[in-house]
Parts: sequence; C-alpha cells; structure tokens
Amino acid sequence: MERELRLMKGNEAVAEAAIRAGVDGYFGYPITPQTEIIEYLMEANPAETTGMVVLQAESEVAAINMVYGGAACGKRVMTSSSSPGISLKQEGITYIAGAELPCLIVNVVRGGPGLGTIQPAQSDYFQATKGGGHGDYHLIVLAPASVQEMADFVDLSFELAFRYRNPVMMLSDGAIGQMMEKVYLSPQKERSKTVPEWATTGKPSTRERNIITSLDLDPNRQEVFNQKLIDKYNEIREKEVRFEEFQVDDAEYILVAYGTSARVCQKSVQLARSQGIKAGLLRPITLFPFPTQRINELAGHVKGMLSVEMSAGQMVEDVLLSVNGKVPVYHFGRMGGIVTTPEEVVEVLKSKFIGG
Amino acid sequence: MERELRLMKGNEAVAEAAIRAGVDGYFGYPITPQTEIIEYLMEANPAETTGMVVLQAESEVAAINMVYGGAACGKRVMTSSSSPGISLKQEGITYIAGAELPCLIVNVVRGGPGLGTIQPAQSDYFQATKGGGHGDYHLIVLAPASVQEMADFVDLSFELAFRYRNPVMMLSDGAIGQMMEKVYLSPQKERSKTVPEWATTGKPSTRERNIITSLDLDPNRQEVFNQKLIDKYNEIREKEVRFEEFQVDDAEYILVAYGTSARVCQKSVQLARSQGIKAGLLRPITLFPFPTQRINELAGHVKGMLSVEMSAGQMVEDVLLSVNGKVPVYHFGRMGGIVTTPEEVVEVLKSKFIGG
Amino acid sequence: MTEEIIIAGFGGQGVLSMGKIMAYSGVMQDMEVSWMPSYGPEMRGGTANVIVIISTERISSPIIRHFDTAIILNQQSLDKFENSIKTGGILIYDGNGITRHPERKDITIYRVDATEEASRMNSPKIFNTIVLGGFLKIKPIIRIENVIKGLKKSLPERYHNLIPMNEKALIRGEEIIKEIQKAKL
Amino acid sequence: MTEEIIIAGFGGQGVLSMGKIMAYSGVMQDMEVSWMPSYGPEMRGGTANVIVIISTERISSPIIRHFDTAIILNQQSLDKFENSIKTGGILIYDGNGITRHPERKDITIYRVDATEEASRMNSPKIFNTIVLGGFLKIKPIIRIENVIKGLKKSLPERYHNLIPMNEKALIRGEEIIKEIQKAKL
Amino acid sequence: MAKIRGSIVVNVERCKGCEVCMVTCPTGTIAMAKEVNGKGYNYAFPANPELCIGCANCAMVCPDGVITVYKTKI
Amino acid sequence: MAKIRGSIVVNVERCKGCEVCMVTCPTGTIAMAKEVNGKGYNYAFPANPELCIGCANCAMVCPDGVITVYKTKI
Amino acid sequence: MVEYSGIKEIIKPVNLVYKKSEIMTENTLSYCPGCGHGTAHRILAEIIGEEGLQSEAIGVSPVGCSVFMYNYLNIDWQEAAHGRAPAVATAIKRLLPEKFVFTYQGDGDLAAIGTAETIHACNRGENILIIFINNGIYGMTGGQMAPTTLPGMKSSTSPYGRDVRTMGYPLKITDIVATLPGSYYVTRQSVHTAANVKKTKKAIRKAVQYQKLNKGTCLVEIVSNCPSGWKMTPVQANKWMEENMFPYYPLGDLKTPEE
Amino acid sequence: MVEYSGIKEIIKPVNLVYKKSEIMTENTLSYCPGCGHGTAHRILAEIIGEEGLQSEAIGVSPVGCSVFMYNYLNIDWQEAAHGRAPAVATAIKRLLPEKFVFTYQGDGDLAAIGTAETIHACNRGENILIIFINNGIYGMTGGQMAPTTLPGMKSSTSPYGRDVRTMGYPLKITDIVATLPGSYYVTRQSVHTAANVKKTKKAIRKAVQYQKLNKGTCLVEIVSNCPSGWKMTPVQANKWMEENMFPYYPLGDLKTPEE
Ligand SMILES: Cc1ncc(C[n+]2csc(CCOP(=O)(O)OP(=O)(O)O)c2C)c(N)n1
Ligand SMILES: Cc1ncc(C[n+]2csc(CCOP(=O)(O)OP(=O)(O)O)c2C)c(N)n1
Ligand code: SF4
Ligand code: SF4
Ligand code: SF4
Ligand code: SF4
Ligand code: SF4
Ligand code: SF4
Ligand SMILES: [Mg+2]
Ligand SMILES: [Mg+2]
Repeated sequence: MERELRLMKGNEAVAEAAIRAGVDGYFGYPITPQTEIIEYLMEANPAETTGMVVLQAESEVAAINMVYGGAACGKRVMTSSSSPGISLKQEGITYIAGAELPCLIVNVVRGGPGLGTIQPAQSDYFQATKGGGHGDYHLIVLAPASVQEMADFVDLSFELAFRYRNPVMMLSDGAIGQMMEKVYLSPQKERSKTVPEWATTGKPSTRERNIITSLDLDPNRQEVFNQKLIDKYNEIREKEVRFEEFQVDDAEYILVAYGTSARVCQKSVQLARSQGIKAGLLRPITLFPFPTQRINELAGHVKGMLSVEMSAGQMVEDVLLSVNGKVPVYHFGRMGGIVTTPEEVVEVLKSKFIGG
Repeated sequence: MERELRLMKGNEAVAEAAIRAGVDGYFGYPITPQTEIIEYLMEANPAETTGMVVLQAESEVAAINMVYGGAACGKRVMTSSSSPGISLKQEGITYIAGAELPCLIVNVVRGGPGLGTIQPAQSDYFQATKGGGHGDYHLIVLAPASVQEMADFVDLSFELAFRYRNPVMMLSDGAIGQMMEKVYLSPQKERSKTVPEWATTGKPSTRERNIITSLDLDPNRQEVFNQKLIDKYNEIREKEVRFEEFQVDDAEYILVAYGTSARVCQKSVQLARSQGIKAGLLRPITLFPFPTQRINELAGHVKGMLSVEMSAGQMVEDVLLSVNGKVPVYHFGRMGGIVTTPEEVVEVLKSKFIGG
Repeated sequence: MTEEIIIAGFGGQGVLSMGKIMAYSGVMQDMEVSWMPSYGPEMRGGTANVIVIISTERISSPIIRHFDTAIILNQQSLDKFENSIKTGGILIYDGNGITRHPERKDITIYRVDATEEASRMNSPKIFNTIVLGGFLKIKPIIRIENVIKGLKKSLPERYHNLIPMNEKALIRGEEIIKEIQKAKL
Repeated sequence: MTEEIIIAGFGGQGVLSMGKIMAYSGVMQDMEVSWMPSYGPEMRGGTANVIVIISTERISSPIIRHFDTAIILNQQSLDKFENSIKTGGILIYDGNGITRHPERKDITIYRVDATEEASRMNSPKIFNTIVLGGFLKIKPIIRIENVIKGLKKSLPERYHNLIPMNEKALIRGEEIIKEIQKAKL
Repeated sequence: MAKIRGSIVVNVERCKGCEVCMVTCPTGTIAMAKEVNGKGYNYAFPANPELCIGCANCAMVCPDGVITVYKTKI
Repeated sequence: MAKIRGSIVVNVERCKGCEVCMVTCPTGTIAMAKEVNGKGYNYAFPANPELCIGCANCAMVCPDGVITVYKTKI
Repeated sequence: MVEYSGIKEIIKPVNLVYKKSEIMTENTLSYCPGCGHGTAHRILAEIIGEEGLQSEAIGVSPVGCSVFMYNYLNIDWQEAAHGRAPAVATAIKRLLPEKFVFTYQGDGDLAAIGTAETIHACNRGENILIIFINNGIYGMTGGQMAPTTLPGMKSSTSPYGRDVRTMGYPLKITDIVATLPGSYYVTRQSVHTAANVKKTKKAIRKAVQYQKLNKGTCLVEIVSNCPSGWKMTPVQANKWMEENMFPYYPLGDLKTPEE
Repeated sequence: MVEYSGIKEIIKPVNLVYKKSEIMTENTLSYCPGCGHGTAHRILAEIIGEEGLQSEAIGVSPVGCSVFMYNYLNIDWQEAAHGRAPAVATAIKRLLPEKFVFTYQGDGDLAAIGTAETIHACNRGENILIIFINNGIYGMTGGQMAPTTLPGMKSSTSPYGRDVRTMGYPLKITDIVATLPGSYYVTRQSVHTAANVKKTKKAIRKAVQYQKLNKGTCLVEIVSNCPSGWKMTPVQANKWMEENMFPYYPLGDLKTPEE
C-alpha cells in the first residue's frame, strides 16, 4: 500500500503515526510546544476506529504511571510532554526502566532550566541519555530531525521497545514539533493481538502469575538484575547504533549534531565547502546508543570535531568520550530557545580550527 | 567554643548540624534510608529553640517546592530524600536552579532503578552532577565520606549555596546515612538575620519589587541568562574544586572514588601497597565541580586509573573526560546495594593493569 | 531555488493560514516546504507570524532570522521585521493601520491595500489571498493552479465553496502588483 | 588493632543497643568506631543485626562481609552468619532456642546461656550485657570502665539507674567466659 | 435636586476593545470606536458623554484598568 | 439436641503469636504456647480443644491464615 | 498617553471616583481582551493598596495565563511550578508568619496537577489566601479541558464535548476544600459585573483580615471567563458563564466562620 | 509442616469449615504479628477464589508495607510507584476493560503523595476497586505521621503527638471520594473481628459485582491497625483502634447505589 502524503506539524505527525502504528494507548497532559499531540488524537478520536485509548491525565506524573500500567499489560502505550513535564516524569521513567517495560516517551524539548522558555532547545540531552531518574538505567533515545522522522520513529520506537523490553524516548524539539513539512504516512496497521509472555493480563491456569515490579530488597538478586540491565544496554550499544553521514569521506572537520541542529549543520557543511573548508557532518540518530565507535574511527582521519547543540554543551561530552583525546573537540550552541544559523556554525568552525 | 563529641548516625548528624548551623527550615517526606533526618528534627523540636521550621510535606514534590518558596525568601532551607524521592523532585530542582535559589538537598542514595533496593548505592551520580531535570543547569554536589562530613557539609553547603545563589546537593548513601561514627559538632549558631537583596520578603518603599522566577519567554533574554549560568558554573569550577589525596605522590595507579567507596579504596591502597603495587587514591569531595584538572595532571604521571563506584559506571565518564586519553581508565563497582570490599578492588586493579 | 518568507500580522488576520496555503501549494508543485509558526502565549498579545520556506532542496533550519520576502500586515510586525529582510529582498505590506511606513532603500517595497480591496470585493476575509496573489506575481515560484490545489488540501471540505472567491482574490492580487510594477517602471 | 564484629538476633533482643553500647565504649576509649545496622523492612520479619567495628585506625567500609567476632542470639542468625566468621575468629552464641548448634572447627566457639542467666538474675533485659561482658573477657579491647562510660552516654538520663545492674551483668559475663575458658584448658 | 454627572477617561492605547464596559454601562455612555488603536483594537470611548452618571461600573469591570471615572453633583 | 463440636489445626511455624485468635475465640479454646516456634514466637494452640464449637472466628481474624477449622454435629 | 475623555469640566482630582490602583504597574496585561484575570488582578491590587499591604504582601503566581502576574502588581512575587503554589506559599508563610501571603491559581493548576498541594495546604490550615480563577479551561496552553470543564463543553482536548463517562466530571474542588477542618473561609464569586466585583472585593478583604488573625486557609474562587478558550467574544463569554457555569458553580459562601 | 490440632476425629475433609484460600501462595507474609494487612489479603483472596476471578484479576500494590503483596496472592500483579496505583489501575482497566482491576493502598500512599491520583481516578469514575488500608500511620518506613494520624497521636514524626495547628487534621479522604460523582460505592470497614471480617468481605464482593456492571469507582476503606507503628501489642492495638480510630473514622457505608 502506498504511503499518504500530507503537510503536517511534527506533533501532528507523531499523533497520526501513533494511530496508524496501532498504538493501544496514549496518556498525556498539555504543555507547549507539544500539546498538538493530544489535541490531534482527541480530534481524530481513534477510540472509534482502532480502539486506541486516549486519555488526558491529571498531571504528567499520573500520565507516566498510566504508561507504566498499560505497558505492564503488554500494550503499546506512549506519552508525550516537554521539558518541565518530562522532569516530573523521572520517577515514573526509572520505574519503567527498572520493571523493563516497553513504551514510548516523546519529549518535545524547550529551553530551560525551570519554566524557561517555550522555544526549541536541546538542553535535555543529559536527562535523556544519562538518566534523569535515579539508579543505573538507560532509555533508548531517538532524535528525529524532520517531521517525517517524527512519524517514522513511532513505529521504530515500539519495535525497539518491545525487542529489548526497554522504554524509548523520542527526543525532539520545539522546532520540529511545531513546524509543518511534507510527510509520507504509513498505512493503518491493526493493533497487535499478541500478548508478551511477561504481561499482566490475568493469570490463566496455564502459566505462573506475572509480576511487574522494580523492587528487590535483596542486594544480591538486585545486583544480578543490574548486571542483566548492563548486558542489555551493551547489546543495544552493539546492535542499534544509528546515524547519518554527510560528506565525511574527505572531511577534515566533522560537525556532530542531531535534530534541528543537524539540519542547520548540513547547510553549514555546504557553506564551509563553498569557502574551501572540508567539513562533514555526522548526525547521531540514536543518542543512546551513541555512535561512539564511528566517531572514534573518524577522529583518526580528521583534524577536529565540533559538537553543535542548542545547549550549553551536553552531547559534546559523548563526542569527547568517543574521540578520547585523538583530536580537539569543541562545542558550539545557542541557548534559550534560539536556533543556531548555518553561518554562525561556519564562523565558529573557522575560529576554532583555522584561526580568525 | 569547643566542638561536642557524639556518636551519631549520618542522618542524625545532618539533622543536628542543621539545627546548629541555624537553618531556617526543613521540608521533607519519609523514605528509607534517610527518614531519621526528619525524625530527629521532629524529636529535637527546634521550633522551640532556634525557631527552625520543620514540616512533613505531603510528598517529595511538595517538599521541594516548599524549599523553593522558603529559599526565595532568602532563608536557609533544606530537604532530604533518597533516590526515588529525589527523582520526583527533579522538576522542583531545575526550577530552583533556574531561579538561582540557594538551598541544600540531601540525597541518601539507595540502589535503583525504580523502587530498587534500600541498601546503599552510588548510582545517582549522573542525576546529581549532569542534571536530572531538564535544561542546562548544575547543582554544586558535595560527597561526604563520613558522618563527620555529613555534619560539616551542612554549613559548607549553605555557604556555597548563598555565595553562588545555587542549590547544593549533598550526595551521601545509605551506608553513611545509617552508620554511627564519632562526630564533633559545632556550637549552635544563631539563625541569620541578614536578608539577601534579591529575597522576596515584602517590598518596602526603599527598593523595587523582587521577583523570583525561572521563566523568560524571550529567547534572547533567556540566552543571556543561560550564559550567566554558564559563567557562574565556570567560576565554581575554578574556585570550588575540593578533593583529598592519599598516597598519590609515587603512585603508579590511581583509584578515584568518593563517599563510601573512597573509604573502601583507602584500605585497598594499603592492601595493594602491602602487595608491592603502588596505588594511590584521589577522593573527589566536590563531584560538581569535578577535580578534572588534578586528575588530568596525575594522568601524566601514572599508568592507569580505576574509578570505583557502587554503580554501573557513572563517575568513570568524568574521569575519562579528565584523563582525555592519556592513560587507560577502567571502572569497577558493585551494584544493587552491595558495598565493594577492599580486596575486590585490589583484585580488579591487578587484573586490569598487571595481568592476572 | 530557496525562498524564505516571513508573514506577520495580528492574530486574527489569517497569517498562519496564508502560510499554510503557501506551503501546501509548494507541496503540490513537488517542492520541499517548511512552515514554522511563532507559538505560545505571545500570540495572545495579538501578533502572529509564520516562516515559510519553499525550496527545491532539503530545507535546513525552519527557524531563520533573515528573509527573502516579508509579508507584513500590521505596524508592530513592520517594526519588528523590516530589518530582517535580506538586502535585495522584498517587503509587501498592507497599508491599513500603518502609521510609520517602511524606509529601507536596499529592498523592494510593495504596498498592497488588500484589506481595502477585499472589503471592496465584499469578502473581507480574502484580503490575505489578495496579498498572496501579489506575492506570486512578484516571485512566481508557484503556479496558481498549484495554489488552488493547495487550497483544496488545506481547507476542510466544508469550505471548498470559498475556493472560487479565493481564486479571484489571487488574480486581483496579481493585478495590483502588475499595476504597481508598471508604475515603478 | 581492628575488631570487626557482627551482632545478630531477633528484633526485640536489643541487638542494636548492644552494638551501640560497644561503639560508645570504643569512643570512650578514644578509638575509631562504626556501627552499621541492618535497616529497612527486613527488621519487620523479626531479625536484626548490626556490624560494629572498633579500631585504632580510620575505618574503611562500615559494611563488611567477614567478621572477627560474631555474637549470635537466634537460630536464623546463626544460620546466616556462621560462615561469615574469619578463620581463627570467634563465635559467641546464646543457647536459648538454638536447635542446630555451630559446627565450624576453624573458629573458637563460646556458648553463653545469657538468657537463662539473666532470668536467674531477675533482669531478663540485661542478657545482652552479659554477652557483652563475655565478649570483652575474650577480647579485652575495651576496659570495663569505658563500657560504663559508654552506657552513661548511650542511655537516656532516665535509665541511668539501670547502670549498676548492667555493671553486674558485665562482670557475670566475664565470669561465665572465665569458667568456659578454664574448662577448655 | 442636584443632578449627578460623571465623566470617564479612556486610556485608548491600553484598551483591548472587549466591549465589557459598554455592555455594563447603565446609561449607554460608551460605544466602540470605528478606528483601531495601535494594537489593532476598536477601542471604547464615551460616545454619549452627557449620559454618564459616574457610577464607575465600566471601570470596575474593565480588565485592563483602562478607565478612570470622575463624578460631581451639579 | 445435637451438639456442635469443632476442631482447629494451627500451622505452628507460620504463627506469629499475635494473640488475636485467642481473644476472639468465644469459648476460650485457644491459648498461647510457652514454647517459641522457629521464628521465636509463642504460637497459638487449642489449649482446651473440647471447648471448640468450630465457629471459625479465630481463623477469620488470623492475619497469617494459620488456622484451619473443622466442625461437626455429634 | 492617548486618552479619550467625556466631559472635560468634571475631570479634576476632587471629582475622582475610580482610578486604577497604584499597586498596578504600568505594564500592559498580556491577557486576551475581556479576560477576567485582569479584573481579578485589579481587585487584588486595590485591596493591597487600600489595606497598606504593599510591604507585607508576597504573591505566588501559578503556571497558567497568570504566570506573568508578577509583571502587573508592584509587590514581591514568586513564580511557582505548575500546581505547586500552595506548597510554595506554605513555606513562605511559615518562615515569614507576619507577612501577607497569597497564591493566585487557575483551575488546571489548582485542581488538576496541584490537587494534592491544594488539599494538603488547606488541610493543614496554612494561613494563606488562595485566589482560584476557575474559567473551566486551560487558558494558557490554548484551551484544553480542565478538571472544571462542564459536561458536554467543547475544548481542544474534548472537541466533541466533555464526555463525563470517559473524561470525568467537573471537579468542585472548592466544595472539597470547604469540608476540610483547616479551611476557614471559602467562597465563590465572580468579577464580570460591577456588583460582583464589589462582592469579590469584600470577600478578599475578609480573607486578608482572617489571615492577620491566623485563622487558617481562606479560598476565594472566582468563576471567570476565557473568551479565547471558549471561542466567544468577551460579552458572549460572560453571558455563557452566567447561563452555564453559575448553575454548576453557584456563587456564594461555602464556608463562613461561625461568628 | 508442624501442626498443632484439636480433636483429631473431627478433622476430616467433610467437616472442613474454614481453610486459607487457594489464591494465597505459600509465602510467609512479611507483616508484623497481628497486622491487619494479612487479614485484608486473605479476604480479598477468598473473594477472588470464590468468584472465579483468578484469571481476570490484576492487582496493583502500592509502596507501603503491602508493597510485596504480589508475593502472597496467586494472580497477576503490578507494583506501582508510591501513591500512583490509581493511575496505574486506570490504564490497566481502560486497556483491558473485561478484567477485574483493583488497587490496594495504605493511607500514606493513597491520602498523602497519591491524593491527586486518588481523587482524579475516582472523579473519572474509573471502573476499578480501591482497597484502602487506613492504619493512621506510615507503617513501612517505621511509623511516621500519616495524613490520617489522629490528633494528639504520637508517631516518629509527631513524637509529641500530632499538633493539628502545625501538622494539619486527619484527612477523611474517603468522605471526599464519596462526594465525587464518579464514585459509585464507598464504604468503611474493619477486619479486627470475625463479624467485621464478614462485613468487609460482603463489601468487597459488592464492589466486584459493580465493577462487572461498569458502575464506576468503588472504594473500600479498611480501618486497620499497625501494632509496630503504634507501639502496642496487636490486641492492645485493636482495642485502641476501636476506641480511638472508629469515633473519627466511623464504620459503615458512605455512599451506596440508589437501588
Ligand atoms: C509541569 C507542567 N505541566 C504543564 C505545563 C503547561 N501548562 C502551562 S499553563 C497550563 C494550564 C493552565 O490552565 P489554568 O491553570 O486553568 O490557567 P489559565 O491559563 O486557564 O488561567 C499548563 C498545562 C507546565 N508549564 N508545566
Ligand atoms: C517516592 C517515594 N517516597 C517515599 C517512599 C518511602 N515510603 C515507602 S512506604 C511509605 C509510606 C507507607 O505508608 P502507608 O501508605 O500508610 O502504608 P503502610 O505501610 O502503613 O501500610 C513511604 C513514605 C517511597 N518508597 N517512594
Ligand atoms: S461611569 Fe457609569 S455611566 Fe459613566 S460610562 Fe461608566 S458605566 Fe457608564
Ligand atoms: S472594558 Fe476596558 S478594555 Fe474592554 S473595551 Fe472597555 S475600556 Fe476597553
Ligand atoms: S473455631 Fe471458634 S471456638 Fe473453635 S477455636 Fe476458633 S474461635 Fe474458638
Ligand atoms: S491469630 Fe494467627 S498468627 Fe495470631 S496467634 Fe493466632 S494463629 Fe497465630
Ligand atoms: S487564554 Fe483565556 S484565560 Fe488566558 S488570557 Fe486569554 S482569555 Fe484569559
Ligand atoms: S509496620 Fe505496621 S502496617 Fe506494617 S506490617 Fe508492621 S504492623 Fe503492619
Ligand atoms: Mg483555567
Ligand atoms: Mg499506613
């Protein structure tokens, strides 16, 4: 079946893609700049078509715990919010990670800290990739750079989430969430009828009871569990790294950027090359797992790297860890909701590496 | 006046030190392994002596927002919790950071993720140092390694918090919180009567109104503010790094460890040396700011470093960033609430660096 | 070809939907488009704006600070965006309610009194389609037939009866610009 | 000198306070001490234990897995900790309620029927002070006078009248061990 | 009997044209201007100033605090 | 008239000695043992088995589900 | 300042009967035309001015359209996280018991995400004033359903009308607060007519007095409009409010001190 | 299995009148001696067994002493974050509307940190059963004051007794829930005597029926003891409960369906 062409906001695309992906439940609370997700779902009213449950919760805390409950039933459930709301969800998120539940959490990032601003930012990278909640856990983090990817990553997220029994975060930003672009939508899928064997759906006589919990007061057993998580994360690191490259083959300088910044940097590469500077771009699509190995390889061939993020410098730490001292690494990024321009990036590239 | 000698739990020491430091308010919610803090305060009933307010909130979320309110009045206020409760506080914490309010947050860490276990762990390092909440901010993070330090760091925390208008986190763990040790307590201080000029205490006719907020919808102004925060953090990085060294001078291998792990590692150093291995220990006292420079210096003289933490490997990233590829860096740590033994550390040291 | 446009005016003036029609028209012509609204409570204050980019290439950032063309529908927006137009760029504005007119010399400025014209045509709502028609006369990046297709796509079915009126408005806009251009010659 | 001790028994047996007295006594003798209880809901199940370390040096971890001395007050704790005693170490246990007696050969085992003795002395509560006295006879790391000082520090004022009784218990514990040691010779 | 006369002052640039004052005025003093102010709003003005009795109802309901009221007996 | 007689079975190792069954028993059948079980609790037992009427009150209030009750007419 | 005035002769200081409170700053309110928030602000400002509370007052603004309230009243302010204003105010009042402490919160803020903080602050009888603007909708984020949205009422997240079977019932949180022993004075008012403005002002003035006497929590609900969220003109909105909101949220005192 | 039995002759299957439900697992309950949690578990297990709900039931345990409840009943379980069980159960029931979904929560869990989730789930009329164990204290963490702690009652965080002026009043959250249109059947029971056990069992059975009929939220409060937290023997605790808790939390139905 053909994919349908539409002009949509990133937020709308997530919502429509969720319906088409056969998602079972969405639980959310309004917050700019992502409220269109729940608004679109309420308007589309998939309860009448696919049977998808859409519920406005009393808070982000309630919403993420609804996701816990739904995911524990083996259902495909999701929530979305923006930075302050995602901070509120941290306890719930670590519970979900600790109970090894698959789900999708969309963060349409805005500037912080605190109430901050409602404009696009990329300052939740640490929270998303290192764990904003307590304890040793990781989300799988996907960073869409277009409305198309906001749609496509819904399906991908659930695929990964169920494959690894791990929560997935789609780390978008206000620009991608609010902008309209062309998007090709997949045809409607049916909601899945398969029930994972661990799901709590009422204990039939044919199996032992299923228990979903993140608790184990016995340190020895808990450590075994922690090690199991580490092994899982290592497997994810091995198998699920995704990135995109742009003119890196002969590049002397590599820009590393994701999401909106990556779009900007693609233009910066063109601009730089038009000025005779051999720049290239590596765009991580997965932020966890991070393309550590590829960046390390590239570090062997280039003179330096520049991490471009709309933040005070967060992903740059992962770039540094990947490069491990081989070449100089710098950070450049605007903050407060300001999107970097391609020209600024080229200026910084020149001043850091070429002098002047 | 002389310091009074007592045998106390770390949790009790924090509470007693808070009274003696002239803290104005404590707002908390019970959670193991730190509930003794509020219990001690309620029993001591400082309302009758120093006038300190002690309030059991309806939740951790309420407690951290009470801290926000109290801190915004220019008062010395604090809260305490353990890992799941600290995750719940993330929104409040980023608001406090965004409004540049001084306060003390104590995290007596237990094993995670999720409800996890109630035994000691160090798996909240990322959350504490990188920002578990959204947006670009940092807490000043102090890591006590003894009951004495749990007491002493109360005063230090408020000093730093007010100097930089920045929240301070004391990152302890269940072992230090629950154990009793000797502690020398400072004499009772009076509660401070000075009102910071930014505090909201009712606008007299002699000044403009004071506004405490973390909101600015104008990206340009918000960016200026973000830059101001970066500058502040850089100043803190420059001036406030604290660490302790143990036999590093002639060391060939450096253990990096904080808190309970650092106590273990001190013994490991002795043990290693008794086996002819020249080990040394660097104990970061401030986790943010991290002793990056000193570790980088040391990396020039040694053959390798081992980050020992009761986690899956978190501080090791900061060690790697500090070492920047100069020498190999490894991580070792037990999880799930298990405390590493000195012997295990030496074994790992040997297997990683010496072979066998 | 890449055309970077800002459209700005009061909240109620249909700024966002003008942008949407433009973007949809671009899609109909098989081009890459992005449509990025100002969002959030500032809209409450009364102003709204949208950045539309239409290009034959993949679009980098949807949020930019300088524009090839600015379509301006009120004084505040004029004050805010006049200086964001690239040298050699174009400013189209509706004279209605404008007290301080644009002053730049390094851009081409068109005044289209679309509000007036629209009420003359007895459909005050189509004033922004008139402006759009004018713009496309100046920068014929999209064919009118694709604009009509775009209209069909972006308007809910129940408003499709308005399309003929909008078509007229597009043409009227073209005419107005033609006249101005003649005058400028 | 470092002595690493585990004390374990039922929740109500005063395990934690025996440890506290020990620790306070260490403080009185100017030594480094740490006292680390098992904590959390497992206490509800009925068992409680505490690790006490007394040393002339700075103490590393308060949580350790092997002990110089184990003082054991019930069967569950015996089962749990018998194998955690270092070779050459000491196990002191109260025979009351013990059905499976310790079996290790590489440690020195003392059975002190303190519960019985205490009820003979008409103060069932002091049974653990008897055990403590016994321990200090075996490992005289702290002088009795410092234990008394420790008692004074750790007991609230209103219980200070109990101190003479406790002193007696300490001495009785010493005596019991003396007898056992004689027997062992 | 002394007659009560009032007079209002409208801060035109702050008016948002909500019409709340107009419908509240018991005497029909206020009407909305055909012209818009700098913010694009048709602002309120005392179209029939002679009817005003200075009751301040308009000012009390104006969300933007646009209206000042004076009153006197004559 | 047939007399109703009951009998209870106490799972001694699971008893926590809370005494709730004892005070609930209408006939005084139950008492607490002097001995402790493996968990250190003085457990409940039918000290006066002949008094038991099999009303099951004891079992119903036992938090730990320790008691099984039988009843018959004789 | 462009002004349009009535009969010039009458306009002199001695004849002044109504003027915006000095406590209001010169900043233009960011609210939509006809929005009741502005009126509520004005009333509060008047009382602060009239009662000489400028140097005593500490306000706590919520997250909601009134998030910028600190720009409009010339007193000390704190901007709280969404729903947490009662917790914030609790600490302020406990640490500065002599001050006049109040929160100003919308229905989403107070009755959805802030439910626990609201109920527990009132239950503790914190000596604060809570001003609760119930406009039956999330205004700031663009008109989503609030806990207080009426049955069948349309909003952007109940586009086919609030279906009580799946979306729940309008929550009368003020009624709940009135049942708590910690609350002292609980009343429901409106600000859409001059008469109601006067009543509301009286209610707030009472609350100020009670706070001075440490009587416990006072809550003044103001049933208000949201022309933008409701997609009506302000005048329509006020009428709709009278016809639809008031029957569900009847005006009047819910709890008054036994005097 | 060590057993101590009465008259041997009577002990035969045909004479069996009471036996622990098969739904209870063989795990030893982790509760303190005499704690009402165990009794409440048993009752619930009996109903699940008797109503044939083992394959239908999905339980949600709280954080509190009953956090390990999943070890004791042989059905599918989810362990929720502190206070969030009603939100968790909401999603379960919405996604699996044919299943029997219930939460089991303590007073700290349900009435402190979980206040918002409790009120909003009930207000939405979620078709779930909430079993609410009110023992007036935080049991698991060692006896701190709960929202339900009685005035003057001592706890580890109210060592001089709950002072209502600074610590607030005992929160009757069940009464609040009963006022919400979304709740259908709300009752307060106890499990300390056989008669009360029977009544509680009846109440829970009713709630099960109502859930089958999609009637809305049912809440069964069980006023219970916490011998450890109260520092009493179980028998003393039950007596104290009758004398002190019941006057404040009177047993009986708070809301029954108009039949
Ligand atoms: C934690 C968090 N969640 C959500 C939001 C987004 N948000 C801002 S205001 C608001 C609702 C405001 O509604 P209400 O309280 O009724 O105030 P009104 O605007 O109607 O006056 C929401 C959901 C936020 N800022 N923070
Ligand atoms: C977020 C969070 N806060 C606090 C705790 C600690 N905690 C565990 S149980 C509990 C209270 C339990 O009391 P209650 O709900 O009354 O249950 P009970 O034990 O009395 O049955 C608390 C505060 C936690 N686990 N998580
Ligand atoms: S003061 Fe009264 S009469 Fe005069 S304009 Fe205002 S409302 Fe009308
Ligand atoms: S009420 Fe105020 S803002 Fe509204 S029209 Fe009248 S003067 Fe203007
Ligand atoms: S069944 Fe009845 S009579 Fe028999 S022991 Fe139990 S309570 Fe007593
Ligand atoms: S009620 Fe049960 S646990 Fe308690 S004493 Fe009786 S049999 Fe034992
Ligand atoms: S959105 Fe509604 S509540 Fe907010 S300012 Fe506009 S009218 Fe007022
Ligand atoms: S602490 Fe209290 S509630 Fe918890 S198991 Fe013990 S008696 Fe029961
Ligand atoms: Mg509202
Ligand atoms: Mg409880």
